[in-house]
Amino acid sequence: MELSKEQLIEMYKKMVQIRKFEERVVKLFADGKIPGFVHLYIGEEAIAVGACSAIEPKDYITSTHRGHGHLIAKGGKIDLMMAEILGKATGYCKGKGGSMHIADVDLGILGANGIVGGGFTIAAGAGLSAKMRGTDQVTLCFFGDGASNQTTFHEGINMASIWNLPVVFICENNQYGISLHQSRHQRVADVSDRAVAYGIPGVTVDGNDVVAVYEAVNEAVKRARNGEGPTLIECKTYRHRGHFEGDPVVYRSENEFNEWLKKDPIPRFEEKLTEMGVLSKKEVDEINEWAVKIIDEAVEFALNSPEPELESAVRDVYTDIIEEVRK
Amino acid sequence: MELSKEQLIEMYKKMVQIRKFEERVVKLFADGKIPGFVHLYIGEEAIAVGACSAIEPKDYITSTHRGHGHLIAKGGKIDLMMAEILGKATGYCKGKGGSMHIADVDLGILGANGIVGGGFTIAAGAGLSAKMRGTDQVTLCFFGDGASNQTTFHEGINMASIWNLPVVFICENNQYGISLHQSRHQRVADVSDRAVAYGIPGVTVDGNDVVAVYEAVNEAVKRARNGEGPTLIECKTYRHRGHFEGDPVVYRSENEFNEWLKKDPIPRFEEKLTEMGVLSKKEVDEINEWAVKIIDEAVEFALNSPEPELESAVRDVYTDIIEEVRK
Amino acid sequence: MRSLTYAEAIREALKEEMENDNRVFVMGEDVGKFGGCFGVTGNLWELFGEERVRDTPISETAIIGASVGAAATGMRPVPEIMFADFLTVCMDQLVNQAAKIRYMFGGKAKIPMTVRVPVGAGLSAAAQHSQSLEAWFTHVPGLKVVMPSTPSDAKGLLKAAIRDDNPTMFFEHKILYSIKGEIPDDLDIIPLGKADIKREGKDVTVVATSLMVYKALEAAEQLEKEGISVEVVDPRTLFPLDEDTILESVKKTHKAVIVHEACVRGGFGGEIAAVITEKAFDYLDAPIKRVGALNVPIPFNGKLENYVIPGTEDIIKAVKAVTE
Amino acid sequence: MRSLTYAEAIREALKEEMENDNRVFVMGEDVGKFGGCFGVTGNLWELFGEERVRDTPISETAIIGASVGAAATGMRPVPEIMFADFLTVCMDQLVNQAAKIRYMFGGKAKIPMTVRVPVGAGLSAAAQHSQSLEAWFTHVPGLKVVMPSTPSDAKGLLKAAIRDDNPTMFFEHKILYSIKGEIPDDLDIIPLGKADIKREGKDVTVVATSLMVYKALEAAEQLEKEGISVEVVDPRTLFPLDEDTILESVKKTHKAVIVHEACVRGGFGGEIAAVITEKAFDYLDAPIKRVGALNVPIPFNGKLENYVIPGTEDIIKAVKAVTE
Ligand SMILES: Cc1ncc(C[n+]2csc(CCOP(=O)(O)OP(=O)(O)O)c2C)c(N)n1
Ligand SMILES: Cc1ncc(C[n+]2csc(CCOP(=O)(O)OP(=O)(O)O)c2C)c(N)n1
Ligand SMILES: [Mg+2]
Ligand SMILES: [Mg+2]
Repeated sequence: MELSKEQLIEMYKKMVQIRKFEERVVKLFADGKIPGFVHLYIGEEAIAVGACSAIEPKDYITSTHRGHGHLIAKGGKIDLMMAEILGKATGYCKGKGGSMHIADVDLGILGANGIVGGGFTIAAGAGLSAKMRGTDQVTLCFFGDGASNQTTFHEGINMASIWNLPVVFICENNQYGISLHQSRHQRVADVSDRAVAYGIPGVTVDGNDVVAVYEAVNEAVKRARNGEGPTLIECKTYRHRGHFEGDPVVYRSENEFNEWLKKDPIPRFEEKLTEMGVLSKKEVDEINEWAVKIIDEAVEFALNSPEPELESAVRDVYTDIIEEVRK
Repeated sequence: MELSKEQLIEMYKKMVQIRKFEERVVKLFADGKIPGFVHLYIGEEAIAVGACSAIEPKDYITSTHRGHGHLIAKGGKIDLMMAEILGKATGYCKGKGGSMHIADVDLGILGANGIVGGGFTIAAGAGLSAKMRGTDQVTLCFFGDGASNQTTFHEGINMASIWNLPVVFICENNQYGISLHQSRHQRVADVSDRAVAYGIPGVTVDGNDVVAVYEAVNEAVKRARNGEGPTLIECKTYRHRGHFEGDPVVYRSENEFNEWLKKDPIPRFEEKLTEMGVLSKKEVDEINEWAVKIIDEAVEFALNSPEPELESAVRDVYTDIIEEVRK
Repeated sequence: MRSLTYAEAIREALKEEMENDNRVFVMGEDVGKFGGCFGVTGNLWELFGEERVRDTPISETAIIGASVGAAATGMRPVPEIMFADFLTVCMDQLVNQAAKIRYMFGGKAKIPMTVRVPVGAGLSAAAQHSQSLEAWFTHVPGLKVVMPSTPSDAKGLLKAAIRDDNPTMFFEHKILYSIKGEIPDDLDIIPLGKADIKREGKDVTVVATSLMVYKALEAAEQLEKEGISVEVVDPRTLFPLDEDTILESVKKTHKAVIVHEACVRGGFGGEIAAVITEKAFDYLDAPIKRVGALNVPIPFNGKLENYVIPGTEDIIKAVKAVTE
Repeated sequence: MRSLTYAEAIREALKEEMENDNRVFVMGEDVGKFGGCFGVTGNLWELFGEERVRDTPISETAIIGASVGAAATGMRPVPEIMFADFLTVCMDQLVNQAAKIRYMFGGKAKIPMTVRVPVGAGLSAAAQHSQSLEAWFTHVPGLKVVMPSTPSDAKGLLKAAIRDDNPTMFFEHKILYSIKGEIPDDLDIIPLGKADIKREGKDVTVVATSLMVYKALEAAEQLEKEGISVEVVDPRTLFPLDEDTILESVKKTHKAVIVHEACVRGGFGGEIAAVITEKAFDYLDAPIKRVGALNVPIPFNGKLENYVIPGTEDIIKAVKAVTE
């Protein structure tokens, strides 16, 4: 394993940060503080963190409706995210995007996306752009098992494959597309089997093992930077929450849920790191406290932030035109 | 081989019929008699004929922009087709559809289609319908190599696979999507490799060997009727003409063309049948003459047919509304 | 008379049509045991089983494309697209296949299918989950377009759409799902192409669709107090459009305001305004005003969203502008 | 002054912009060695190589989606969709991604891309290869919509669109590709949002787009002989729409006819009619007439096709109806 101690700790911190973030969102949502739909990443943290640990700040990611984890893993700012989720003027999108549309193009975060599968072709385009501009930037494209049945999966990966674009397609197979189990939405057991259709490597890894994810993505990123084209990586995982907050989750069994809880990526990684002597129990606690503190600050920032001015609603449609205001 | 002598002769006749039909279309187009775009099937006859010989009149097909061969193979009426291609009131679509939209739903021909990949999901729907109505009807879905990169390929085949629908997807891999060689539009050498992505059987056959096509499709049709779901069959072939009539064909070599001419499915089958003693040279000639005669009659029918009345243009939009006429 | 929510009325229509005709079936994402993203299909899965209340992959292209194939071969599918915004993914199947097959085939096929689609803003669901895209479909010959505002209209029109032999877009407003309304005991089908005058008045005609009917009625009530008598006409179906009822009303009031939630530019309001201007010009005493969303994507923040979509105040202002 | 065909003028604009700015590139089906289905990209592939004149698979979703991704990360793609009819396949990438990303991201991205699309009937190409779908895109805030009628407009507007930082739909009429026109020596860019008066007149304003500009000019010539003076206004861009020029003209002539090739119902003519009715009502002396295709899919047979799409005679009739 090539990961340094510092890197491992950094990864653990990110995972905890995501978990704490999401746990706070659960609470804020329950308290009626968050409008709209929120889709939480709890249980899947190892994927975003493992994957983003294998790339550099200059690289790109495309995210999904379940995007908080990806954004944090890629370096997105917690306070601006929280403010956006609460719809505030100080948020990443000035309150116009919300949870499903957070982006930070300067950090290479090409946006969460409310359209399932929206990222595939955008990622191919970012890859094409990097290639044409002669940089060695790589794009990671996150998507769900359900998204692998969308039009864009097929066309986006095909395009990336024929042009050898530097894109890594990362499937977060959490077994369900909303209520539909994978076995009912596709006949393959492994989404990675679909790589064959594009003549690219496909691998399946334990998505609850952050190091396994890192290693697979790291390998794929190397290939991509070398001009060897895209890779399809499937990470098996499970979401702990409902599809969105408020989902009564009638479609899966208690038993299945409990089995997966045992594989929770955070305690697993924690155990590994303490066993390896990378972190002490005390350091673990400190990290957890630190993470909560950052969230506390972010929430405070968000709650104290102003609502956007009404007239901001008509700005940012075009770069050069403001059409009208409500009279 | 389970094919009877009668069946073999029938297949040969159909192939000749298609060839003569298309050759006449070449001429009519050159003479300025045919408006719009026409895409010819010369060189690919073995596929439509081999495939349609494996199904029954009650079964369905979906066709493509290059549809004349499929329609004839499925029993479409030559005179009504010719009249349609010439835009006459007596044509299959009353002159409203033309070459790209000929259909005969009563014969199970669910239409040519001007949208590349338009057939995949329609075929899945016909399969679903057969299943829900409790019939054992099978649907054959013809499509090109280029179409295998369309959105609909992915979603249509996936849906058919998860629901075990009685559909056979038949790729006519003629190496090109207009000017783009297969090697430049996808990384797989065999389109049938993509079957893996849907957990269904995929096979590649010599598309210029009518018996090979028949056998593969026959097998797939049996599976489909048995409720075992779809199959993807790729038939390697080549179109002799340009993409459409008028195409200067700058994108392929003389040499490649000549190599494929040697594999022309009709002389090959002819040779086989005469060798087998199924047909004598004389019978072959008679069949060719018969085919030309039918075309002659069809052309005469078409040329002598009236143009549609102008006001027919506003009919057939809805089953129950005629909105307006030009005043 | 019974009272049902808009969602219940739709479910009841589906249930009755499925009972009456075993060619009718429902398919879409999470319409089965989950009961639909907005709960509309509810218990239909229990009543009719998973064959006739079909959960699909997240494949709008296949949902609509397969509906076309099934409809062409004897079934009567009622697919659901979870949000109108996702119609962008299956436009080809709707526009180039469903709408045109009959015509292209010279009248020798029919495509009896009804596409149910939730539209509209109001849930802070932001730009990709809040659109009202009905205008596009009115520009596609071959499709019918229905947009009911009340539970009983929704029920009666949905039954008519399902029995109709043509492909029909059926737009339901998310905010209306929980609204209650009376269902007449003798309600069966409501024919497509008949507008309904939701309120009679004599000074100005307000043509409003879907959720905007309620806002128009609210505006009418307030305006009444100021001595302005507003007639509220709900076209209910955008195609066929009951031009007669709209024109009659305008000929009586001599003034028109058109309200829809979709953004104004390129919206169906332009069509209605053009029809009135062409066919009742001599009766018009004032400019026609259109009220709709500002021409921007729908923002996430609820206050911004409210600012962008048209409200009762905007209707009142427009009415005053044409009556003063 | 040089004379170029519409197709040559477009190619020249592409060439100049690709020379000026190496972020500009072309991609689409058969745009390379084949030179484009209508020959528009021609020899660009020889001039710029296959990296910058990219042949794509038959994957409209990927063509537009990848353009969005490339545009968001510093390139300026000019994708081609072979026929407007195939826009149905990539609506999501246009409507939910290209058009909305900037807004959804709070202004922190820009998507400078220009989608070139042939529209229109006249080739007996039937219902799936003949549509004019521009109206849909005017209903999508975030997109600009350009529809030039002459070679010099095409050249100047395409250059402007490519330099514009917003996603722009650029609709070219197939029948116009071979039409010749003069290119002013000093032509550089023509700003988006400026209508052009193609002919001055005083009795009636005809607002016409694309190919219909020529038919309107023909009609004007014939009507001149009958003593009716027609002003032909070509908006050139549908959004931004130069309302001022249209309204000025109507204020002068007091009558308006609107002509487009797309079918009338739900077409952009409704928008223009509504704008005039709202903003120049007091100047209007007659109903506004819209002239467009009949509300049917485009039929294959050339005579039927001609019957369905609007012709000079139809414009003359409409003008007479409003001037008599
Ligand atoms: C095109 C489209 N169809 C449907 C939806 C509604 N939707 C949102 S998330 C979701 C499930 C996605 O499943 P998956 O890709 O497995 O991701 P997960 O939610 O499991 O992370 C669906 C159907 C959508 N947003 N976009
Ligand atoms: C969605 C769509 N995109 C593009 C086209 C234009 N077009 C018509 S046929 C064709 C090539 C199809 O190639 P393939 O599927 O291999 O079939 P072939 O023509 O070789 O039989 C193309 C690009 C179309 N009709 N529809
Ligand atoms: Mg999932
Ligand atoms: Mg091909």
